[in-house]
Amino acid sequence: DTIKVGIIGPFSGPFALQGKNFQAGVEAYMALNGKSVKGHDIEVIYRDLPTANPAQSRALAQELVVKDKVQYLGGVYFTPDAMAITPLLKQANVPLVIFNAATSAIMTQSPLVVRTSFTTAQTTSPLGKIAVDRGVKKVISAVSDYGPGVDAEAAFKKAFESAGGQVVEAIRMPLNTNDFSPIMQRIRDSGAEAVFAFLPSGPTTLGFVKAYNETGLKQAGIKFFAPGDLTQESDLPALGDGALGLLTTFHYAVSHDSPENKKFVEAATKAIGGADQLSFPSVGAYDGMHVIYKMIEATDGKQDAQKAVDAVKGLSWTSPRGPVSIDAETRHITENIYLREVAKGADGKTYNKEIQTFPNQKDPGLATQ
Amino acid sequence: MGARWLRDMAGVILIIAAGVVGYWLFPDNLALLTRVIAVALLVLSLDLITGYCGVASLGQASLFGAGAYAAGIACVNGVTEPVTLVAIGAVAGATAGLLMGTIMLRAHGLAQLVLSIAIVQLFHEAANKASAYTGGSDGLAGLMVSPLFGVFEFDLWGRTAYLFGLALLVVVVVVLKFVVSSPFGMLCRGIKQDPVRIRAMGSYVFPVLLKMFVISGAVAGTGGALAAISTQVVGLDSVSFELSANALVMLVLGGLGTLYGALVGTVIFMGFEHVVSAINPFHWMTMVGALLIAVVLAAPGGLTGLYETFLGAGKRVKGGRT
Amino acid sequence: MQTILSIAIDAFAYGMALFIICIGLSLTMGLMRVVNLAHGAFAMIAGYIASYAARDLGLGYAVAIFLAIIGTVIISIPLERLLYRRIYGSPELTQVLMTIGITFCIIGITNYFFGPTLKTIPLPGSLSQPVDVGIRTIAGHRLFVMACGLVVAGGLWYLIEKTDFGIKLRATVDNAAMADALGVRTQVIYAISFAIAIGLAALGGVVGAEFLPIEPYYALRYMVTFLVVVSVGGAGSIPGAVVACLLLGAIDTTGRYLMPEFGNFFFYAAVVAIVCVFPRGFFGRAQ
Amino acid sequence: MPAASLEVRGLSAGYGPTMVLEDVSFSVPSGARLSILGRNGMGKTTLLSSLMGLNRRYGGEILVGGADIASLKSSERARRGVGLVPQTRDIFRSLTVEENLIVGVKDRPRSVIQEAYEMFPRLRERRTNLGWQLSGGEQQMLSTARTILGRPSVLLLDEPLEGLAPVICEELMGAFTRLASSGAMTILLVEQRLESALDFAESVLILERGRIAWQGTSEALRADQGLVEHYIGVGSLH
Amino acid sequence: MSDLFRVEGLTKNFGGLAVSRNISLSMSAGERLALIGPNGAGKTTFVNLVTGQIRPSSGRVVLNGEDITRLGAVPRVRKGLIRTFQVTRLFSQITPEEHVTLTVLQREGRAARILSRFTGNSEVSGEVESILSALGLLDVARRKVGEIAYGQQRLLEIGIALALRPKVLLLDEPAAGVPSSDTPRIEQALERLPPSLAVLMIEHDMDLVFRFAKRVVVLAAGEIIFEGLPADVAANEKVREAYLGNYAHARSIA
Ligand SMILES: Nc1ncnc2c1ncn2[C@@H]1O[C@H](COP(=O)(O)OP(=O)(O)OP(=O)(O)O)[C@@H](O)[C@H]1O
Ligand SMILES: Nc1ncnc2c1ncn2[C@@H]1O[C@H](COP(=O)(O)OP(=O)(O)OP(=O)(O)O)[C@@H](O)[C@H]1O
Ligand SMILES: CC(C)C[C@H](N)C(=O)O
Ligand SMILES: [Mg+2]
Ligand SMILES: [Mg+2]
Repeated sequence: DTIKVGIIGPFSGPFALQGKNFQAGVEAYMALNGKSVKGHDIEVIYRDLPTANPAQSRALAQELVVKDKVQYLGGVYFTPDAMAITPLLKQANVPLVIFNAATSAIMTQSPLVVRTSFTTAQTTSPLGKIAVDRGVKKVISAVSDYGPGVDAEAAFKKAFESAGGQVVEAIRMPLNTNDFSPIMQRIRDSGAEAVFAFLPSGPTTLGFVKAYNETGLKQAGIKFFAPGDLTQESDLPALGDGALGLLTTFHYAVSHDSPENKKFVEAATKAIGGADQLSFPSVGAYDGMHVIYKMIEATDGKQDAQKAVDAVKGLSWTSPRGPVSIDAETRHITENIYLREVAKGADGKTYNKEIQTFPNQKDPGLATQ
Repeated sequence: MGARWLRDMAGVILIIAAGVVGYWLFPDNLALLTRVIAVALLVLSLDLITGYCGVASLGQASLFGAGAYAAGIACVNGVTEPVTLVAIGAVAGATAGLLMGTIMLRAHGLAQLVLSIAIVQLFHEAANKASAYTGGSDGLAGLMVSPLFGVFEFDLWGRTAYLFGLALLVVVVVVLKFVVSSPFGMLCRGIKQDPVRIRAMGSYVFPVLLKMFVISGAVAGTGGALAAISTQVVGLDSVSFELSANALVMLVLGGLGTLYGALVGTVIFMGFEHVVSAINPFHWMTMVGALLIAVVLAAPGGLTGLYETFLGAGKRVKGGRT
Repeated sequence: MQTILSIAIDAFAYGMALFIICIGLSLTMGLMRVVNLAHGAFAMIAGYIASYAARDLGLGYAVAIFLAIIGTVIISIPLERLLYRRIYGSPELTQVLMTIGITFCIIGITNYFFGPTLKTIPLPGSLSQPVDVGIRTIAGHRLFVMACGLVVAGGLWYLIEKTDFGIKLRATVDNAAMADALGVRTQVIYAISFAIAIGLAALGGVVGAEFLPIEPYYALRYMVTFLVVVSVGGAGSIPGAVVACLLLGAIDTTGRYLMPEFGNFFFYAAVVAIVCVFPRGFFGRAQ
Repeated sequence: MPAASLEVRGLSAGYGPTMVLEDVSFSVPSGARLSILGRNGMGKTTLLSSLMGLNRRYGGEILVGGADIASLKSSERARRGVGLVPQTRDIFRSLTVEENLIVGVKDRPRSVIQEAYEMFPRLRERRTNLGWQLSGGEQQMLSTARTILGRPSVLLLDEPLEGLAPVICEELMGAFTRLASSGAMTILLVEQRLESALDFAESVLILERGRIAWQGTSEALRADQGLVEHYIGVGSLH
Repeated sequence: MSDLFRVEGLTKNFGGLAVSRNISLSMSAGERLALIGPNGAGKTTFVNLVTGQIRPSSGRVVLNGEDITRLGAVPRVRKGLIRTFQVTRLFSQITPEEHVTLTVLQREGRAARILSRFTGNSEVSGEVESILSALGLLDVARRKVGEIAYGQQRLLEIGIALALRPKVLLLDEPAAGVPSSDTPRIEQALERLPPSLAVLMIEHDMDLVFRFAKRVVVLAAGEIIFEGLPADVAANEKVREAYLGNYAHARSIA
C-alpha cells in the first residue's frame, strides 16, 4: 500500500527559496532512509502556498485530506497558514508536522500538531546572556514590524534584562523598508553599544546589513546581535564580506560539524541543486520527515492521528543540527541553540561558524504559558 | 423588456446549475470552490465600480478585508450565527466602501488608482498594528461558527460552507442584476463614459458613484465574511494589495461590465491556477502568465468579449474580402 | 542639525535611486500610454546580466552596466514586436493584464533557470568605499546614484521637451493615426521610445540594486512603489518624477527615522494627501 | 514637392467588416481642384481617409504621380506627398500649437512654421497654448496649417471650413485656390456648402452610398438643379 | 425687470488672455438670440461661464431674478439653464432612446433609483418617443449612437437638452457638421420649441443665424462689439471687418 504525505509550503513566489529547502529536506530524508516504512510506500504530494494565505491554506489542506487522502500533513512556512489547518485535524484524523511556522501559540490550537523547527523566542533568548557576557549593557532593538519580529523583540528584552542589560529603545521597522540608513542613524543617535535585530530572511536582510556597514556603525564599534534568520546561508553570498563578524544564534548551521550533518548536506545539496541555496528550512523538513516516518512505524500504516502523535512524544534522535527531542508535553522540538559568527572559510566563502552551544533549549514562549 | 428578463433569469439559472455541477463534480474540493465563491464576490464588487462606473481600483481588498475582520472579530466575541456574521461583514464592507469612495473619488485616472493602493496599504497596516483585535500577522484564529440554521455544521468536507456560499452568490447576483438595470445603473454607465455630459444633464456625479461604492463594499464585505466563516481564520492577506491586484486581473480576464465576466474570470483564473500549481508547484507562475498573455492576444475584451465576438462573427456585414 | 543634514543626504540618495528606476516607467505610462507593469521585470533582467558579467565573468562595473542595458534592450525587442505592439492604444486594464502576464512569465523563467537566491553586483572599489562628506560618511555608490539621477533627468527632459523626436513621440501618443498621416513613422518612434524606457529600467535596476536587491520576485515586490511614485509625480512628467521621488523619498526616510513603526502610515498618508491636493499628480498632463 | 496627379482605380474600402466604398474610380490631373459632394454618411470622409491609408482597403489602386501607393502605410504616403486635413481636426491635444506645427513640417527646417503664422495670425497669438485649450475654429486653422506646412502634392481637405468665421472661410478658400493654381498642389475638397464647393473646383464628384453617382464639371452641376436636388438634397441651392 | 436671464460684467482670464471682458447681456422669455463672432472670440467660453463649467473672474449670472453665480453646474441645470456642446458629447455605446430616457428620469429626480427598472416605464417612454419623433430620430432610436450619422447625433444632442425642459437654452454651433440638407431638421426642431423658452444660439452659418434670430450679439476678443437686429449686423463696419468679411456680398450672388 501507499501512504500519502501532503506537504504545504511556499514553492513559488517571493519565498520560493524556503519552499525549495522544504523539498530538499524531504527528498534528502527519503534518499537516505528509503521510500518506505515497514513495507508501506511513502508518497509525498507538494502543494504550493506562495505567501501567507490562511483561506488558501485551508483549501489546500482540505483537498489533500479529502481528495488525495493523505494521512499526514507537513510543511507550512507561515503561522496563519498553520492556524487555518489546525481546526481540520481532529475531524480529518490527520497529524500536522510543522516544518517551519514559528509562533509558539500554534501548538495550543490542536493536540495533533508536532513541530520540528524552532520558535523565534527559542532561538533568540540565549542572545541576552551572550550580549551581557560580551560586556554590552545597553542595546537598541530593531525588528520587523510583524508577528515574529515582535516575538523576537519581547524574547530578547526579557532575556537581556534578566541578565542585567538594558534595552534603551525598541524600533519596529515596516516589512517593506528598502533603505535602512535612517534606522542606522537612529541606532547611532540612541547611544546604544549594540543593536539587536530581527528581519525575515531575504532582500531586506541584505539592505539592513549593508546599511550597518556603510553608515559606519560597524567601524564605530556598535555590536550586532541577531537570531540566525539574518544570516541564513542562502543569503550569505549576497551579504559578502560585509557580514563578517556578525553574531547570530540559531538552531542550525549548514556548517555544523557532525557526521549526520555531512550526510544530510550532501543529500540535500543534491536535491536542491546547489549548495548555496541550502538553509534552515531544509533541516526542519528533514526532521519533520523523520517524525512522520516514526509515526507511520508506530501506527503501521493505519490512520490514527492521536496514536501517531502519541508515538513521537518524547522521541529523541540525532538530527543534522545535533541532539533533539520532541517535548512530550508541548510537542515542540527541544534542541541546541548555537552562537555563530560569520567567518570566511578556506574556500573564500563566508559561513556561519558555531562558537558556542546552548544545549537542550525548549521554547520559552510555551514554557511560560 | 421581456427578452431581457428572460436573459437575466437564464443567467441566474446557469449560475445555480454551474454551482450544483461543481458540487457533484468536485465533492473533494469544496473548500477551494467556497474560496472561489468568496473571491468571486470580491471580483463582482470590483466590477460594480470598475466595469460600471469606470473607477479602477487596486485596493478592493480593503472592503473584502473589512468584511472578513468584522465577521471574524464578531465571531471571536460570541456572535457565531453565520447569517448574522454575513450581515455584519456586509455592513462593515459598506462602511469601508463609503470611506474609500469618499477618498478615491477626489482624484481621477492614475492618481485614483494610486489612492486605492494607498488605502489598501493603510488598511493593511492598521490591521497589522491592531494585533490585539486582529491577531496581526499571525492571523485571527479560533473562529467557532455555529451551525447554519442551528443544523448544518461547517465541517471538514465544507458542504455547508459551499452551499451557503453558493446561495449567497445567487442572491447577490440577482440583487446586482436589479441594481445595474435600474436607472441608477444606467446613470453609472453614463458617468463612466462622460461625467461632464452627466453633469450637464443635471445629475451630480459624486453621490451616485459613492452610492455604488457603498453597494460594492457590501458585496465585497459579504465575500470577506464568507471567507472568514468558511476558513475560520482571517489573515492579513485579506486586506492586501496582492488580493486586490488579483481581483482586478480576474475581472479584466473575464471582461468588464457584465457581472458574468467577473464570475467567469474568477473561476477560470483560480481554477487554472489551482490545476497548474498542483501539476507543478514550483514553476506554475509561468503558465499563469502565459494564460494572461494568450487571453489578451485572443480576446482583448476579456473572455466574455470573446463570446460576443463569436456571436458577432455571424453577422458580418458585406466583408469577407481582404 | 547634523542629524537633519544626514537624513537629508539619505533622503536625496534614496529619492534619486527611486527616480532612476521609475523614470522609464513614467515614460512608458505617461508618454506611450502603456501601463507596463513588467517594468521591474526588465530592471531585474538587467540586474541578472550585470551580476553575471561582474561577478561571474569578472568584468568591470561600467562594462557590466553597459552590457546589462544592451542585453536587456535586445531581450525586449522581440517582446515589443510580438506582444507590446498589440497593446499600444488598448484600454489600460487590458495592458495591465498583458504586462502582468509578462511579469509572471519572466519571474517564472528566471526562477527556473537562475534559482531564487539574491544576486549581487559587486561594486568597484571606488564606489564601495564610504566617502567622508564632512558631517558623516556616505557610501560612494550613493553619490554615484545621485549623479546618475541628475544626468538622466536632465538628458531625458531635453530629449522629450526640446527635440523633434520628443515632439513626434508626444504627437504619436496623442493621436497615432494622425501622426502617421502627417508622415511620422509611428512604429519606429514607439520602438525607439520603448527601447529607451527599457534601457532606463535596466540602468535603474543595476544602479539601484544596492537599494532594491536583485532576485526573481523583484518585479512584483516593488511594483507598488514604482506605481505610486510615477503616479504621484504625474506620469510622463520628468520634473514631476523628480519632485515625487525626492519628496516621497524624504517622507519615507524621515518617517522611518522619527517613527519607524508608523513608517508606512506616513508614506501612504502622504500619498493620499498629495493626490487629494494634486488630483493628477504633481505635473500630470491634463487630459 | 510640386503638385502630382491622382488616379484612383476600383477602390473599395471600409471599417473592419463594414465595406463603405465600393469600386470607386476617378482621376485628378496635377494642380487641379476637385470637390466631393454627397449627403451625410455617404462615404466622403471614408474616401479621403482611405486615400490617406487610415482605414481598411479591400481592393483597388491609388496612383500618385503615376506610382501606386495603395499598399503603403499612411506615414509613407505622407512622405510621398499625400496630405489630409481630417474632418475631426485631430489636433494633438497635449501639444502646444507650435509643436503641432512642428510635427507637420516633416523634414523641412523648423523655421517654416512662420508660413503658417502668416496664413493664420491667430495661431501666432496662441503659439504656446495646448491643443485642447483652443477654440473650435482655432483647432480647424491649426489642422489645416499643419498639413499644408508639409507641402503635400495632393491635399485632401475634409470640410475645412467647418466652424470658421465667414471672413476666414473666404480667405482660406482664396488661399487654397492660389495653392492649386500655382501648381503647388492638387486639391480634393469635401464641403457641405454647395456654393463654396462649386466656386472652388472645376470638377465635381458626387458620392451616393459609397459609389460614385455623378462626375462632371461644376458648370454642368450648377446648371442642373434636378441633379442637385436628387443627390444632395432639396433646398441646398437657392 | 422682466428679464428671464441676465449676466452682468462677466469677466474671465486664462493666464494673460482675457477671454471675456465685462460682458453684460440679458434675455427675456421667448427671446431668440444669436451669438456670433470670430474664432476664439470667447463664445464657447461664455457658455461655459454661464452654465458653470468654469468660474468667472468676476461678474454675475442671474436667472429668474436669482443670483446663481455661485452655484455649480448641476444646480444650474436643475434650474433650467441648459446647454448643448460644440462637439457632441454622447455615450457611444447606448441608444438615443436610452439617452433621452435617462435624461427624462434625471429631470424627474428618478435617475438615481436602484429599486426600479430602467426600461419599460410607460409615462416616460411616451415623452421619450415624442421627443425623438419631433427630431426625426425614431428610425435610429434603438441603434447605438456610435453607429448613427453625425447629423443625427447633433439632433440627439438637442433632444437631450429639450428633455430637460429648459427655461434658457444655449446652443453651441448646433449645425456644425450637419450637411446643409439636414439643417432644416434642426431648424424645424428649433421652431417647435416652446415659445416661452429663451434660446441663445452660437453659429457660424449665417443663413441659419438670420433665419433664426430676432436679435444678434457679436463678440470679438471677449467683448461685445455689436448688439442689435439681424438686419443691421451686416451693415456694421466693425462686424464686417472682424467677422463677416464679404459675406453679405457673397450672399447676394447666390
Ligand atoms: N468607424 C466606423 N465604423 C463603422 N462604420 C463607419 C465608421 N465610420 C463611418 N462609418 C460608416 O461609413 C459610412 C460613411 O461615413 P463617412 O464618414 O465616410 O460619411 P461622410 O460622407 O463623410 O458623412 P458626413 O457628411 O457626415 O461627414 C456611414 O454610413 C457610417 O455609418
Ligand atoms: N483653458 C484654456 N486655457 C487657455 N486658453 C483658453 C482656454 N480655453 C479657451 N481658451 C482660449 O480662449 C479663447 C476663446 O475660446 P472659445 O472656445 O470661447 O472661442 P469661441 O468663440 O467659441 O471660438 P470658435 O468659434 O472657434 O468656437 C480661445 O482663443 C482659446 O484658445
Ligand atoms: C449652400 C447654401 C448655404 C448657399 C446659399 N444659397 C447661400 O449662398 O447662402
Ligand atoms: Mg465626413
Ligand atoms: Mg466655440
